[in-house]
Amino acid sequence: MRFFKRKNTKKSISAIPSQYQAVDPIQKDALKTSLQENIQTIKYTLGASTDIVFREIRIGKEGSINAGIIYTDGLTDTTSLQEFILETLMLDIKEVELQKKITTGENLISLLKDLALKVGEIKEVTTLELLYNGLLSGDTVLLIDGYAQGLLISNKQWVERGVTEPVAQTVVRGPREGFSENLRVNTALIRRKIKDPNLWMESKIIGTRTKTNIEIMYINGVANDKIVKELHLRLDRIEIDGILESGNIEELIEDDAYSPFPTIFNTERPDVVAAALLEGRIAILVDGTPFVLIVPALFVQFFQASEDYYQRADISSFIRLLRFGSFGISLLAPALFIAITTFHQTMLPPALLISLTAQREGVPFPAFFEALLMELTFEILREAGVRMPRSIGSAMSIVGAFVIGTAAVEAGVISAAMVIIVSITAIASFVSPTYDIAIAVRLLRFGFMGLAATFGLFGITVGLIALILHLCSIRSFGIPYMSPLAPFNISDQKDTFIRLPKWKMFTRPRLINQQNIVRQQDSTSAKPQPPKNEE
Amino acid sequence: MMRNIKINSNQFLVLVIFFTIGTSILEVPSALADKTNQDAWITAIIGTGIGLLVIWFFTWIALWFPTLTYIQITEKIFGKWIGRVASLIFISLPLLYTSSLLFQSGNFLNTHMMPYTPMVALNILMVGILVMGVYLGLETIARSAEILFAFFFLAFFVFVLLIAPEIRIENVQPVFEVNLKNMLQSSLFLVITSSVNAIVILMIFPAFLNKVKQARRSFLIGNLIGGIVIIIITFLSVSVLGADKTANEIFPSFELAKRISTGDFIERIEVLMASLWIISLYFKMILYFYATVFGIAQVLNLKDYRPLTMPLGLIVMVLSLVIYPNVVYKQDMNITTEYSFSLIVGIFIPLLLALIYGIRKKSLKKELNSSK
Amino acid sequence: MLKVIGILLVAAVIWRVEVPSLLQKNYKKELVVFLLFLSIGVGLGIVQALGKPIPNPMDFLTFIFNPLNDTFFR
Amino acid sequence: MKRHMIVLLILSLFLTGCWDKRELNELAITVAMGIDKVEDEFQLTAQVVVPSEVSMKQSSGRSPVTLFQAKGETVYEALRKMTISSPRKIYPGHLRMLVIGEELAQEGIGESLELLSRDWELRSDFYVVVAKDKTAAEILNVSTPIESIPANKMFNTLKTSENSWSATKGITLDDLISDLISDGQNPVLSGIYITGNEESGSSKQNVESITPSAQILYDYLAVFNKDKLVGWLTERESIGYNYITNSIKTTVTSVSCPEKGKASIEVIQFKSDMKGKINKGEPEVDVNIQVEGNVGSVECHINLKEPVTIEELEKIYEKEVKESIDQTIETAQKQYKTDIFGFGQAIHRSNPKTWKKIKEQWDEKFTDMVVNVEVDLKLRRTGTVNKSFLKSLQE
Repeated sequence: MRFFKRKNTKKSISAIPSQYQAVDPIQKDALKTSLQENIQTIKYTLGASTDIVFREIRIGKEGSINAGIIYTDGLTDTTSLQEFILETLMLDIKEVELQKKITTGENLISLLKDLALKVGEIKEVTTLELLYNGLLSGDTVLLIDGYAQGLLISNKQWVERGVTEPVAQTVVRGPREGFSENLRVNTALIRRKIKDPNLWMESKIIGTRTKTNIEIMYINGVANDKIVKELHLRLDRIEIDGILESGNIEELIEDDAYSPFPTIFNTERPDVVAAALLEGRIAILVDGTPFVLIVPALFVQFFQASEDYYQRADISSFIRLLRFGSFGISLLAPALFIAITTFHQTMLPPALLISLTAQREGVPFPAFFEALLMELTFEILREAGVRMPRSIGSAMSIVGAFVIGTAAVEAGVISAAMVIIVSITAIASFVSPTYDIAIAVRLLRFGFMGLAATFGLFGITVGLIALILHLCSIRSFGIPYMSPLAPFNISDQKDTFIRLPKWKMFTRPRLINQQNIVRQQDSTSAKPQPPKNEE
Repeated sequence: MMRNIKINSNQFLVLVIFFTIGTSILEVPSALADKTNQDAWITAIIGTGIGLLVIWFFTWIALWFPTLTYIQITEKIFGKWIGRVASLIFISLPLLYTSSLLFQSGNFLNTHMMPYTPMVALNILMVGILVMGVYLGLETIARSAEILFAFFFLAFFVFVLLIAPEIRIENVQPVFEVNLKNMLQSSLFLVITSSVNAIVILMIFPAFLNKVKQARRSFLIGNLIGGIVIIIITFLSVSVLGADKTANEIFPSFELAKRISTGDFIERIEVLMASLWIISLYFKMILYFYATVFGIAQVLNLKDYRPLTMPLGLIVMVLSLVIYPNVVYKQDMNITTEYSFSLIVGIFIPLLLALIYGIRKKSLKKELNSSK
Repeated sequence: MLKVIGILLVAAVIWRVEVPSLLQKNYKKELVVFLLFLSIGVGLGIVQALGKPIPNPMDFLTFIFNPLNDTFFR
Repeated sequence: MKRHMIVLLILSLFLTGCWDKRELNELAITVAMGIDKVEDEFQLTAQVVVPSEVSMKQSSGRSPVTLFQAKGETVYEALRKMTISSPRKIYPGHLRMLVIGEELAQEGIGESLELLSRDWELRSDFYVVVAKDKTAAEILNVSTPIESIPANKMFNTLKTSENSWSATKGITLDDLISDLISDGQNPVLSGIYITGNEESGSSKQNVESITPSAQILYDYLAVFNKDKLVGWLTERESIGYNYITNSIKTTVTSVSCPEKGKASIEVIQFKSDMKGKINKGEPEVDVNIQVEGNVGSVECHINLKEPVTIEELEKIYEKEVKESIDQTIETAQKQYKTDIFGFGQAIHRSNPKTWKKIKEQWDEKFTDMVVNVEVDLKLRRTGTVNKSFLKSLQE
């Protein structure tokens, strides 16, 4: 409610940042000319952190120039440090008369950078803040006595997971690669799919403490400029100490914070991101997580699996309809069961009514409570299954199946029909291709059960109207969430409930993309045509 | 005052269809069959025709000032004070009819599905989503109408298909037994519920539409489609149930749904059909309620109508409980006082408006030009 | 009595939701109209909850339109 | 947004009254109801299912249904009074059969049906039948083989016999009421009666022997004048009735062969058209019946290979059916004086103006109106064989 909302916003504007400014350890002052002084400052600021290595060397023919090398152990590639930095400085340029050059007025730092160091990415820094940023993200710092400048030499390397098959979104047909935790690897995976110069990336650093790298990626000219601008605005508004996962970003920039429905899509599949970029959407990559965010995300998007586009169109359409159906089942099945068996018994066929009644003889709970109990049990089981170590998981599912399926019914505590309903609901909820939309339903289901238990089908109808009103009221980055269903758009129906063959998709989704709508220029040549039979 | 809200003509079409079908789908067959027996469906056709004329008249009025709502038009033409009085009379119509429909939805549920649930409880739930819808604004209402419209028509189509085998053509014979005068008289019920009351839509049309010319067509087509639905329902009621039973049932189309029995399997689905009527009822109700809330805000020149939504929801709720002490009273009111009220607000005042507009046309044009 | 408390509770919720934002935006007129309608609503609600009769607007209209009704619709 | 969700949630919490909630095991599922008139009061008998006995798993061998009875001045009162003896509330939503006692039927069934048409819970798709020579309670008291629930047995028997024999007619409450309220049409209902020893009919042993000692059977049609029972049609007349009112689906009719013996014709397609007209100021009705059939069996010596034989058979059939129809009409006109065929409606449909004039004296007009019956049979097939083996037997 607004009551809470307002208080929070006030706090986030005024109180939090000032608190951080007070304790902020990073001084923005510039580097000094004295090497010793610089090293002392750095040592002081970083505390006695044992993973920071300070190495003082002397370089030049005369060995008269004092230099300091600082790096973070574990984040820096020590081999390349030795080969390309230490060796260069201490051996290769031994014969160069550096002292002379200095006196002729040349800047030694630029000199080293331009002539000596055999490393790809080198930056000059003059402030301590930038120095810390580089140092703590794995760069090697080179300081030279007498210069209020330093070099950030990029030779990051740390242990990481390679590109593996995505776990959360599996396919039968389609690329097997998934994003990893490394931002650069992830951008590379996308770049490899779209070799368009218009594929632009803009980076940001968010999190006052974590300094997490974030890339905004879109195809210039295809993506809607307004949405790009809006996204920048929202990202710039974030003032928080840490971003650990893209989920953090998602919560901070989404449109409707209280809605159970996700308004930002996430995926760990590069092909999904590439497809989204081609449709004119915008991807947000966050360092340290394989989950990439895609905006704007619409309701129907959560029912589209990447595989839909790799399989034949007809079967994909069928499967997609199946998903929408399952969504309905997993949302409404227990509620409908409650409504029909406790309010509208007339709806049941006579034989079914009698058999259901016979099952219920001796069941001590009202149907609503019975359903609640079973649904909760199932939720507990599911959660337990996710958190348990894999080896215990199978044991648990046996216990669960036995307790719910057999024992409860045998004991007459639960009617067999209810077990069937709960199982159907559970299975239906596993069908949805994205996890986010499946969990949105989990909570709503209980609401519907409550409505059904008080008002029967009328309650469910009212609940559905309220749900649809809600869905129609939210937007994702200015795009109505329910589009292209509402506002209805006939040309976008080609990829909503059904998927038309690729050669029929001439245009990009209309609302997301307004300037560059055409995907395939020639509509006649798109359709595959066998060569004329010449006999 | 939230001027940037615009809905497109498709959404408007859907809203008009829902408004036209609204309660009519439940009540019209019975009202028409009461006097014109098996010719009720012809009466429905006549009613729809007259209704279209009425709608055309409304759009004609509305298009004098394509950026103003009906209340603003009234004030412009009648002048500030008389205009306000006329507007208040106008607003009392949707206010009263929101409560009336609320009573009807509660009454329908009480009669056919849940006789022991107090009507207050049912109405509270309904008012809950009414307030929610109006609060979220016209765009949201229009969009959800689009989605629910798909459900509605799919189910309606299935409904017609399933009930078609039960048609006994003897039930509608002899055709044209009733004379035209009786038909015209009976069709008044349909004309009033579906078309004359649609004057409240002038609170949306044309001010909130992005393409006014197209929207005018939508208005007429929507009314026509709604009318066709009612004609179909009336025809089905009479041909399946028979004229006498249709006239005698309070909600004949519910009785109709009870007759569905295809292959001994698809049967007993009347409760599902009832959900559809709840949906169409809801949209008619919300259009009335929106007109009420928005109208009051506009007469009083408020910057935002939203704060009024919940208090008015409360008022409408209470009114729905007192407005009709019983069903018989309601049915009597439907064809006497509500006729008069609707005709005064929906026909007489607009005609007056047209008269004065004709007289003051030139000065008004000047005024409008100078304000630009 | 329980019903009255319920109505007051609902009124309190409505108040809580609307008044602060109206005050914040400095909408004076809106606030006055809002309070007027809220009190009408609460008043009617309480009278209804206590089982006292509320004048029926339909009866009033019937009174006005009676001559019209009698000539045309009866 | 959130606000509304919360408001809705709070509301629904407030409202957890569950006024209309009924758990399945709080219902006494009533599958058949009987109404009798006993000493100026209505006696209501409800046949209620014992669910645990019907489902396979838990049955303990007791009777699958049980009867509850109550009397009251109105049917509704009796229905509610039944809770004196029934542990659960009578739930009539799945009613299959309504049995009306003959005595009550003679006095008039209108009053007792009024409740049933008004009650929200009843779906009016159950069959209404009249208990012949018995009270409704006695009929409902017989246990039945194959279908363990007697009401289902009655329902299904009526349905099958209506479809394949056509001497009965399943009339639902809807049909009955629309017949009752419309001018120029009076209702008929199927009759039901018990053969054998009805004393032992209610006990379990009744179904344990191969030949049940008491059995429920359908007798033909009960004729009503308005809502009062006035008499019964014979089997032949009942079929005749169904011929006229186009309510035959399939049936088998035996016809006499040109020489001695019988043949039977199986009706597979049937259409009967009723047209009213005014001839010299007097109402007349044409009934035009078109039948397609097969030769079902030949128990006489005719040569089915001759086309002439088929023609001959057709002629005989047409004549005999016409006779039986004429007889039905005569019975209705002369004996019972009630328009059960809806001839009045036919006149209404074709000549609404004249109908208005003669509506009031329709009962008299009906008794001496002219009905022209046309029967047209087309024999299509002769089954799987050509010539009957009886023929070779003879030779």
